[in-house]
Formats: sequence, C-alpha cells, structure tokens
Amino acid sequence: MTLSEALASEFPTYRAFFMKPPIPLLEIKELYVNYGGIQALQNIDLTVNAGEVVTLIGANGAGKSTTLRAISRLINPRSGQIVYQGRDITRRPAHEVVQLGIAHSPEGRRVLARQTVLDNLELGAYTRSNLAAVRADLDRQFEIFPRLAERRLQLAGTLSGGEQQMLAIARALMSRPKLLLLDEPSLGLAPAIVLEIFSIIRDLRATGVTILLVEQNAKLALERADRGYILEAGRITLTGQASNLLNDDLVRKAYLG
Amino acid sequence: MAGFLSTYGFLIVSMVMGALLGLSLYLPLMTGQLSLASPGFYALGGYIAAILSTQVFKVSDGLYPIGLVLLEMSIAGVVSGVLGVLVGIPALRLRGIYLAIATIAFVEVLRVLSLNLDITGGAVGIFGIPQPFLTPIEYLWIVIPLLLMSMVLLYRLERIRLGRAFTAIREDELAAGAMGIDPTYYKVLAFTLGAILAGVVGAVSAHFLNTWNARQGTFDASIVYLTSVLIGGTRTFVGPVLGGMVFTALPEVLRAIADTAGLPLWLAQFLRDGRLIIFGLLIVLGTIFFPQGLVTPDLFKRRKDRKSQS
Amino acid sequence: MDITLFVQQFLNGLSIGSIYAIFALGYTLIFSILGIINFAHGALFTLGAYFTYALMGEAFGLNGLLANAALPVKLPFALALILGSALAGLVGVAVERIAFRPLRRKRADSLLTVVSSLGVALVIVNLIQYLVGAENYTFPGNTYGNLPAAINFGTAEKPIPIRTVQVVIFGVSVVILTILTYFINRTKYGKAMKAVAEDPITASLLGINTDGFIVLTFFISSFLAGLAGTLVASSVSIPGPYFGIAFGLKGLAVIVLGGLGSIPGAVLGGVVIGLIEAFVPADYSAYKDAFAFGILFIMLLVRPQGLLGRRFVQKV
Amino acid sequence: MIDENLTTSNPILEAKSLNRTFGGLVAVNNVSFTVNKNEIFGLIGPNGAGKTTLFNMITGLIEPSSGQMFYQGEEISFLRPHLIAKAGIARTFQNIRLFGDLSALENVTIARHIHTKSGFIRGILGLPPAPSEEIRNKQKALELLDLVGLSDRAFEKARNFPYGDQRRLEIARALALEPQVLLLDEPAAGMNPSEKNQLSEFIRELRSQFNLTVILIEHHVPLVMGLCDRIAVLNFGKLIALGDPAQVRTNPAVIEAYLGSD
Amino acid sequence: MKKTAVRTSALFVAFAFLLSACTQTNSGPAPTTTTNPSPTAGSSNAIPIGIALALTSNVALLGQEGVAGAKIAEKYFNDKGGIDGTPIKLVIQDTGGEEAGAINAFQTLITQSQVVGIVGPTLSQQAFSADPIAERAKVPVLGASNTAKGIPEIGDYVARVSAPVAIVAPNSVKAALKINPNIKKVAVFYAQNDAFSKSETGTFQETVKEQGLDVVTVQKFQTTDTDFQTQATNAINLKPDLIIISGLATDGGNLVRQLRELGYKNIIIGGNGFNTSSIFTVCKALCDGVLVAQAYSPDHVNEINKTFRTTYLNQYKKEPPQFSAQAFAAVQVYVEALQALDKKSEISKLPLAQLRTELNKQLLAGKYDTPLGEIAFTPVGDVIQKDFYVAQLKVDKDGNNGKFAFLK
Repeated sequence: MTLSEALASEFPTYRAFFMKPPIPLLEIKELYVNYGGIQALQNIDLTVNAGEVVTLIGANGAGKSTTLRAISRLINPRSGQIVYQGRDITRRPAHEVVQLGIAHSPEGRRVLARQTVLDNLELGAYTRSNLAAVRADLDRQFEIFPRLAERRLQLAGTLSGGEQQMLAIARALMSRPKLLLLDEPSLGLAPAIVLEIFSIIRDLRATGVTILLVEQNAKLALERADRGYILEAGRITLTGQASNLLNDDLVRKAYLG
Repeated sequence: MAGFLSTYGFLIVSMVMGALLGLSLYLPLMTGQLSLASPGFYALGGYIAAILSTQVFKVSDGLYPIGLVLLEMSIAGVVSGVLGVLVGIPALRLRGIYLAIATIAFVEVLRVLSLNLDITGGAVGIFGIPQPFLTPIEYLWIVIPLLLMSMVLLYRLERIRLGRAFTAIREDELAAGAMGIDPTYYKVLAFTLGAILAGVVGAVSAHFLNTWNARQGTFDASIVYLTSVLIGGTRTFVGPVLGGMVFTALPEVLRAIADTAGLPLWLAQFLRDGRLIIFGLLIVLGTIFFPQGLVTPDLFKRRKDRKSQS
Repeated sequence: MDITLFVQQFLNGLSIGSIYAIFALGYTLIFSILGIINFAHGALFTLGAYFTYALMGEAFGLNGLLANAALPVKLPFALALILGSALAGLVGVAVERIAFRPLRRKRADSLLTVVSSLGVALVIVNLIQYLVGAENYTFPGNTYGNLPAAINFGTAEKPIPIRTVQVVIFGVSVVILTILTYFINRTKYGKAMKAVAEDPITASLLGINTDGFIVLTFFISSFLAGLAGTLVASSVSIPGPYFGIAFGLKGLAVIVLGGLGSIPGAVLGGVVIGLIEAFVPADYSAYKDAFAFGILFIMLLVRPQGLLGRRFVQKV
Repeated sequence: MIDENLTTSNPILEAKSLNRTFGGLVAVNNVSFTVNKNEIFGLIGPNGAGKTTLFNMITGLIEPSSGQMFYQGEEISFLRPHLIAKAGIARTFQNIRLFGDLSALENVTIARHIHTKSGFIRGILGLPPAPSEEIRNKQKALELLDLVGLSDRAFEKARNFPYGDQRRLEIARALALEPQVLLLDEPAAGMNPSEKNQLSEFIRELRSQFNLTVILIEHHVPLVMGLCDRIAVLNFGKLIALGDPAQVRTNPAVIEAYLGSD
Repeated sequence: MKKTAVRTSALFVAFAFLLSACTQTNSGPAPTTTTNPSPTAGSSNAIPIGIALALTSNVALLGQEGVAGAKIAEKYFNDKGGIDGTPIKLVIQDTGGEEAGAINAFQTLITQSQVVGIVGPTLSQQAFSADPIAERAKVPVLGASNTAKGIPEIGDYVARVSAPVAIVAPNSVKAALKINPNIKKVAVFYAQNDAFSKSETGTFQETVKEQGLDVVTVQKFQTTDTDFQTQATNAINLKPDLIIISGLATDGGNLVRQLRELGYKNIIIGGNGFNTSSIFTVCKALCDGVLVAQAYSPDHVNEINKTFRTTYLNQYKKEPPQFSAQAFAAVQVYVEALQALDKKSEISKLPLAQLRTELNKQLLAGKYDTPLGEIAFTPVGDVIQKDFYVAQLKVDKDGNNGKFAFLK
C-alpha cells in the first residue's frame, strides 16, 4: 500500500481533495460465481467509490445477495477479481475482510438468536481492540437505535423483525466499517420501520460510510442511492445514476410496478 | 483349488455374510436413516438358531438337517421383523445422529440382556451348535442363494414405486410427504427389512461359528459394517455388497500380504500387528475422498442413459 | 433404606458420575460447536493418560515397539498432567486437520464425519497398542502425595468412605465446569465461540476466524479429554489401549441425557447416570449398563434434546 | 374482519380462523378465507407476513395452533402431509425442494406414487399390474416434462438445472399428483420479465387443461394483479384485504403495508 | 442393459476372490515364519506347530504372554536337538479377540501352514468356535488358556493343558482358612461378561458352602468396568472376613485396589485371572497379601521350570506368568509326543493326516514333566495336573517389585 493510498483510506478528506480521480473503494472485475451446477453470477463488473451509496436491484435469485456474499468472502468466485482499497481480496478469508473494514449485514438479518442484544453488538466489534472506543460506539448505537437500548439484555431471538434488522445494522456498524454491505434491510418490515431504517441509512452516509445496498423495494432504494445496478439472472443489464434509473421505462416496468 | 477353498472357505462365506450384513444396514439407509441396529438383530437371530438347534430340535447324530436351518432362519426373520416394527415405529421419528445413538442404545440393551439371561447361556454363550455341513465352504449353499435373492430383490426394489418412495424420503423427507408418500410407513418398512435380513444372517452365522455369545453383534460390529457400507457406496446396493466383502476380507488379506516372502521384517510386522491401524486409516481416507462410497449409481447410469436415449 | 447406606450410595453415585461428567465435558463441547459426535474423544482420553504416564518417566512394557522405553525425565504428577493433556490437545488439533476439516470444507454429511472420527479412534487405539502393547499401566503410588486413600464422610462406627481420588475428580469436574461456563458466557472469545456454534457464517461476517475457533475448540476438548483420562487413570489405572472406548459409549448416554451440546448438561447427565448406577440394587447390578442405555433410548424418544438441551426446529 | 360477500356457492378450500404461533411469535393470526373451485387465488404480503406458514398449514407440514381447514367440505386441519397430497392438494416450495440427486424424470415419476397401487410383492416380482403401471407412469411423467418444456433434459440431475427450470420441474412434479388444488410458492422468483409473462400464460393454461384451482404466493405485483381472480393480502400474520385485483390495489391498508404510498 | 449392475457386481465378487487367491500364491509354499526365528527355523523340513493366540484386540495381553512362553519352548527344544534332529517351527497366527478371527487363524494353520497341531486359542469362547474346525479336520488342538467347562468335550482332537477352574479354585479357600480359621462371612465378586470368571465363581461359591462358610453377597461386574466403588462399599458394609474375586487381572486388580483404599482389611482371594505379573502393575502395593490359586508357580522345583524361569527372567526381566508357562507346556507336550511317536515310526515318512491322528493319540497317552509340574490327560483330553499352588502376592512398599510367594 502506498502512502497516498494509506492516507486516502484513513482520511476521506485527503482523498476528496488531493487525489483525482478518486480510486474506487471497491472494484469488482469480471466476476463469475457458480452455485452447485448453476451460474449464479456472470461477468459482473461493479465499482463503489468512497462515500457513495450504490444499490443493486433485481428479482429474487438474480444474484444480488450472491454479489454481496462474494465480496464478504462467504462464497468463492469461480473467476474474476474483487479489489478493495487497491488490494486484491478475492481469496482472503471472510474474517480478514472484516478487519479490512468491510461489514456485511446479511440477508435474513442472522442475528445470534441465543445471545443478548448487548453480546451481539459487542461481537460486532470483535475485530477491534480499543475498548474505550468500542464502548463509545456502543453508546452511539443505542442512541441511533433507542429500541435496542431498551432491550440490551434480551436474547436477540426474542426481538421483533424490525428490531432484529436494527440490531443487524447496528452490529455491522460496531466494526466501524469503511464499506457497509446491506442486504434487504427492509425485508418483511412494516413501512413505518422501513422509512426509519432508510433515514438511518441516509444518516450513515453523512458520516462517511460507503454503502452497497441490496433492496427489494427498488423505488425506495433508488431514491436514496447515488448509483444503481440492475441485475437479471446473474448479469448486470443496466447501470447508471440512481435518478436516471428511476426514470427509465424498462426499470419502471420491471421493478417499480 | 481344493486347498485354497479349505483355507479360505471360511473367509469366503464370511465375506458373503459381510455383504448381507452390509445390505441390512443399507436398507434403512435407502430412506436416509442411519441405523446401527443391524448387529442387534443379527445377535438375536443367532440366539434363536442356537437355542432352537441345541435345545428344541436336538438332532442327535450326523449332520444337522438343512431344512431345520432354513426353518430357524425363517423364525429368526419373523421375530426380527416383529421386533423391528416395534422398535422402528418409535425410533424412526428420530433423525441423523439421534437415530444412530438410539439404535446403539438398543444394541447395547440387547447385549446386556443376552449376557445375563439363562437361556442365552450368559457370558459363555451357547456352544456345540450342530453342523449342517462338513466344511465351512459348503455354507455357500445357503448364503449365496440368500445373497443373490437379496440382490435381486434390491435390484428390483430400486426400480419400482417402493424404491422410489425410499429414495424420495432419503433425498427430502418433507418433499416426499408433499408428494403423497407416507415417510413413517416406508422408513419403518426399510428398517424392518434390514432387521429381517440381519436376523436371518445371524441364524446362519450361529451354525457357521459353532458357538454364539454376547460378543456377537456388538457396537464394534456396527462400526465395521457401517464402514463397509459407507465406503462401498450408499447409493446402490452394489456398494454395500462390495464393501461388506472387501472389509470382511481385508484383515485376512493384510495377514496374507504380511506372509509374503521378501517383505522387510518391519513391514510384515506392521501388516500383521498394525492391521487395525491400516483399517482405521482406510476409513478416514475413504470418507474424505469417496464420500458417496466407491460404487455410485453414476458408474452404471452413464452407460444406461445413453442407451435408453438412443 | 438405611440412611448411612443411602448417603454412601449417593456419594458413590456422585463419584461415578463425576468421572462420566469429566469425560463428557470435552465430548459435548465439540458437539456444541460443530454439531458432530467426535468418536475419537475416547481415544484422546486414553492417549492423555499414556502421555502423562510417559512424562512421569515410567517405563513401558515389553510387547510394543517401544518395549521398555522410558523418557529420561521424571516430571512430578501435576506438571506431567498438564503437559500430557496439552499433548493430547495437540493430537486433537491434528485430528481436526486430518479427519474433520477436509469433510467440513466439502460440506459433507455430518454422519460421514462421525465415521471418520471412528476411523481416527481405531488408528489411535491400535497405534498405542502397536507402540506400547496391551498391558495395563498404573501411576506411581505417590501420585497424590501423602493424601489418605479414602476420606470418611461418615462416623467411625458407620463409615462412609469415598476414595480421595474420586473427591479430587469431582472437584476438578466442578472447577472445569465453572471455568468453561465462565469462559463461554463471560469472555469475548467465549462469546465468539458461541457465535461460531450458532452460526459460523454470521460469525465470520463479524471478523471471527471460525476455523481458528474450531481448532481452539478441538484443543480445549482434547485437552480436557487428556486431563480426564489421566485423572481417571490415576483412579483406576490404565487398563489398556481400549480404556477410553468403553467410556465413549457411556459418555454418549451421558451427553444425550444431559442434552447434546449442553455443557452443564454433560455434568448433570453424568451425575444422573452415576446415581442411577449406584442405586441399581446389587442383585441387578449386572443390568447396570442396560439401565443407562435403556434410559438413553427412552430419553431420545421422549425428549431428544435431553434434560438441558435446546430443541432444534427444522425450517421449512 | 373482512366482509365475505364474495363467497360463491362453489368453495373448494376453506380456512376458518387459523392461528399459528412459534414460541410466542404469532405467524398467522386469525385468518379466514375461502377459495373457490377453478379460481386463481393470490396471496401477497411482505416477507414474514405468514404466507408460507399458511401454505405449510394447508399442506399439513405444520399444524394450526387453532382454527380449522376444510377441503371439499372435509376437515383437513390435522391430516399428515401425505394424506393431504393424496386428497388432491399439491404444492411447490419457495426454496425449491427437488430431489436434487435424481433425474428430472425420476423426480416426476416419484410423484406418481399415489396413482400407483402395486405394493411390495407385486412390485418386486414384477407381477401384473405392476409392469404396465410402471410403463404408464413413465409415459405420464414424460408427458408432464414435455408440458413444462423439459423433456429433452429428462435424464439430467435436477440439481444441475438452472433456477427457472427447477421451478418448472417442481410444477411438473406437483402436477404428477393430478391435484385438484395446486399451491405455488413464489413460482416467478428468479425469472426475468418475459419469462414471468410466459409463466402467467402457462398457469392459466394449466387451470383450463387440468381443471385446477391455483393458489399462489408471489411478490411480483404486476404478475399477481394480471393473473389472479382474487387476492388475499397478509401483513404480520393478519389478513388485511381480500378481493379482486382492483379492490386490493386501491385498498389503503394494502398500499400502506405493501405497495408503498407514492 | 439391466444386466450391467449384476455383471459388475459379479465382477467385483470375482475380484475379491482373486485378491485372496493372489495373496495366497504370493506367499508361496514357504509357510509363515515366526517373528523371532530360531536358528534352525529356516530349514524346510522343520515340523510346524501352530500357535493361534490373540496378538491384537483387548485380550492381546493374554495372547502375548502365551506367545512369549511358546517361543521360549521353541528355542529350548530346538537347542536340545528337536525331534531326533529335526527342529520344530512355530507358526504364529493372530486370532484377535473375535470368534471369526480364531476360525480364520485355525483354517490358515491347518490347510496353508500344514501344522501337525495347534496351541490355542486364547479365549474359551473362541475355542468353542474354532476347535470344532480342527476337530473336523482331525488336527490336534491343545488349549493353553481355555478353562471353561466343556472344552475337551468338543471332540477327540481337543485337549488342554490349562487346568479347569473347578480343580484349582478350592485350594486357595483352604489356604485362606489356614491363615485365619475364624472366617465366617464371605463376599464374592465376579466378572459376569467373562465366561471363565463366571464358571470359576460357581466353583468358589460351592467350595465356600462346602467349608461351611456363609456367602453374604455376590457382586457382579464387567471386565470392562473400572470403577467398583458401589460394589465395593456394598460388600464392605456387610463386614466380610474374606472376599473372593473372579475376574481378569486389570479389573480384578483394580477391584482389589479400591477395596483396600475403601478400608477393607481382611483376606482377599483372587481367581485364576490374577495369575499374571501384570496384576502388580494395577494394584501395586495394595495387592500385597492377595491369595491366588495357581496352576503354575515360578517356584516349582524341577529342571525344566528352572530353565524356563531363568530364560524368561533374562528376556523379560520379570517372573514368568502362568499363561506363558502353560503355552510352554503345550509346546512341550507336542514336542515330547512327537519324539515318542518318532521312536515308534519315523514321523518324516508319515503322511500329514496320519501324523496328526497318531500325534493326537500319542499326546493323550503320555506323561509330561513340564514347568507346571507333572501333567497327563484324561481320555477326553482334560489335563491331569499333579501340583497346584497357592501363592500370596508379595509387593514391596513402593509397589514396584512384586512376586508370587509360594504357600505350602
């Protein structure tokens, strides 16, 4: 890692002012993933720049979650490259990727149902050793998600769906990620809570966290994102500024009902 | 050839019986149920034959009539079958490792009972079991037809409605239920067929071994047959047959290899005394490199499909 | 029942149970993390006892490859115990590498892993026999220094003797239970371990090195196996390479009764089976094992998750 | 409560105050509805609303905590899955539960189980009518594969099929039961828009060809609106709307919970 | 197309057969060599004697002791010129602990190694299984450690040098009464999964009753048990004056140790299973004083025992156990019977079948002065042993050196 890269990764301002063009935070090149006998992803090229919110739109089974799972290294690509902050992480083990600053709030929330809310959050900061900073972040999460504060000693499995989703996001934030992968944060949630969660996403963006968002609710996602990619049957069929996609006829027809 | 047969006659018959016991474990496995109960039914069948032939039928001199052996086999089969249903109905609600443990417990309970009851001769067991044949190799007259029958039965089974129901349950019990297949019924059926087969083989085995005691059909035996099935192959009956034979013969083969002239002394020594180490290594390597066993249906299928398509 | 006799049998039950418990602790730990029964646990238990024996500088017998061999060192029991258990732990780690990890990588059926672990058990047991023969070995008489052979929990007229070593084992099981419970429920690494147990995928998303924790689990489990093996051997000698195998089967009953994967369950299950065995009337003592396995069988049918286990719900 | 004035005289499936809880969590909360014969009935709602739980209750995979279910006038609330299948209710699964190691043909042939009568002895010995039954089954299975357009891949392992083909194969398998009622759990998931259109067409064809009643769970709103005769909307386990597409589309509760307000 | 599977499996069967056939041809005519060949063993005309004992499994210890004794005998008699100049040669086959293993070993010895007779197998249960094989093949078998009832009765070709329990056991009870005439209450322990222990305890209990003593409790255990706290305290509570244990060395030794640790102070009698020096490694100093009736004593005074004992001591650095002595005696019976036979008609000229039959007749007829003392056989083949011994275990304080001290 060069000095400028290091500076860029540590100080977003440095990157913003001194480095042009901005190096992408995450770059996926010609990614292919096979699931069993099926080609789940084919020739995916995708870029996420620092500070952006990028969303992936597509039908069930189109490969959105698979893309996130490939980035957080839960699955092995057949070929292609995943480059994060200029380094190739295509073959790194999942837990090292977390240390590099990528957090993944997975599909279906996957909170640790048998542990308390507090334990879940503390495990979110597993990779960090500065206990004081972790404590401060913990308080911050409870500020953002006051419902979690109320239930801090409750087992995560007993939370409602919306609360679990909040816990999943808060837990991901506990690792102080540079890149947050959010998989269907609105899944199964009441509209009011969905809006709440999306306002949190907006707040997060303001703090400089880069977000790659997978969302079923295409409209909401595109409204909140800078850019978007449309996935169909494992391929990227369309990409562009979110506002342009929102107004695209084909997209409207297929995903915005 | 005569020399070969009299040296290895016992082993050859043992191999066939190993194949049969492999099949008895394979039957429940066809529905995806790992049952280690076969040795229990094997032991039960053996006791039935031992008690009948030494205390009930009591043929004084000369060779024991084969007809009576067949009768014992039938009785052993019926009793094992009934017990199989009785144990199977409650036990088969369990899955995976829980079923395996439950059947281990069943075998252990049977073992302790046979060790303590008077009728089973306690620890000494029952000895002086009469012989229907002069030499061990002649037992092939019983076990080969039994094996062929079982193989034909399984060959047919794998191709009809019943076998398809078994396979469906193995692949996905829940989906099978949604297809109108009663999983409980077929699981118990497969378990019971395995029990009957094990019981019948036990009955032959009691005569074959001359004696019967609580050391027959224990947990250790379960492991050997389980290994032979898993490594032989769990997807077609050919696997357990092959596996049962090879794993029964393996200790003796290693023993014979150890006797080969010209081997370094340490190697011969290792082959002789370290047989079980080799056996264990084979188990580990087999499960890692041949998780579906050595014989898979694909071996046969590829050709078959091509033919039926053309 | 006469009260003295009752107390005697109760304490006997606890002491037998503590042996089962100490065996079962490591056994159940693996299940709680990986969801598999490690049949090699009994073999590692045996191995630990042999390691400690060797580290104490005692000589081996004549029937193995290492006939009459003895290490040049003579460690005191406590030190040999720790080192011997640690060696067993390392063997456990090797076992994980060789026999478990490849199967996990292939996402193989957990039953295959069970079979593989049986293969490992067979190898270890027979390797021991090949190397040091089938003889029994006993630790030197002064293993526990000058402690009396038995402690009387009754009066002089109505003695209720319990062997000191049993009391030690009981104490050690309680200490291990406490430490394990504290480690798992109170420390960061324990919680991470629980996370690996509950959902390895989520755990790796939190930056937890799941493979590392699995190795750690195997080390702890095998360390405990070795420790338990040595302690039990100090009570009853090492009767031969098959020593731990009998415990393996009984241990299965113990952990299923307590609840597969439940650590307090292992101790509870051990104590319950110990007590049941102690209270089997003398005339029926021959059926002792049948009781244990009969209870196991019934338990599985009635409450497969065991006394303290959690029920698994299959997702449709 | 929903006004049930649309009930016609021809109900085939009837749910009466169905409830199901999972350890304190109410998955299905007092749901009642009636499905008419030959109807295409849609079930929509956010994830976790209880749609699949409802399917599982209809097909006997889980028992209702309370309430009743009637099929052709007979109670089926506590029947085991295979008996419900036998009675004429077939389904597909959200997460596709094919017999992955078996060929497409075998998958469909297995589902002919209830239409084959020869038992153990006849089957093994190949006595009549077993052989002719076997041949008939195979023909029937091939016909069904042809119907879903998979006959050229009949001998391939199901797990090697692409996603969309697996969904089609699951439908063929369910049809092999010759059901009266077909339950489809997200049949269009993973299909592209043109495939989705084809699927709509196909489901309509099926209905007329086999005289079926179809109940389907689907997220893709245009498909549901275009295909279904009536639609039930679930949210947090409760039935919040029931009616024809036009009624549902304009129902404010539905817009708030599911369709989203603009 | 349907035939494919059948054909393939047939092929596999054939392959499996072939495999065993090949290995047989590989081994060729040269029969199995012992693991410790004696100087003359290489010569082709050596007379093969089969040793079928357990070298593996959980009874390996007993088998290994037997093999040690037999090997000493092989060397001893070959050094003395064998059978009129022709050496004997042991062919050792592992029986494992299973019945099938014993049968396989017997088969191999009989047909492949062409032995004149067999010593073995280790366990009585194995004998019930394997001896009929030898009987049918008309090959003499000498049991060296089979003590259960009914072994010689298996057939004409089956005999044993191991005295059955009924004869040995009572001696130790008498010895105990000699030490303490006030014995009244007796507690009996036995390993219920061991055929031998089970029949031995019967004899013990009869003897106790004959002596007018009172059996206050019978406690059962298993040879695989390790913890005897419950049984031990059960018995100690009844305050017995004598405890009689029938078990094998490891479990029996453990039981002794736990009885002592729990405070039992009176006399303990151990059964025949205690007849091995490995008992000392189990209970160490706590074994001290245990009485054991023996079919063999290292202290027995005769020439052959002196040589045997010295050789064993030199080689293994401990006193020879009973099973070694019995295996030695079994080999000796074969050697001396062969010698006697050779004097009548030259054995090298006899066809093997006839040699085996003649040898069987001859060995039953003879008298032998063995390390066990003088032995002969009943017509059915049971051993008639002149001397029995009662030994008391003597162990020094630190438990490292133990020996069987002779009582007379």
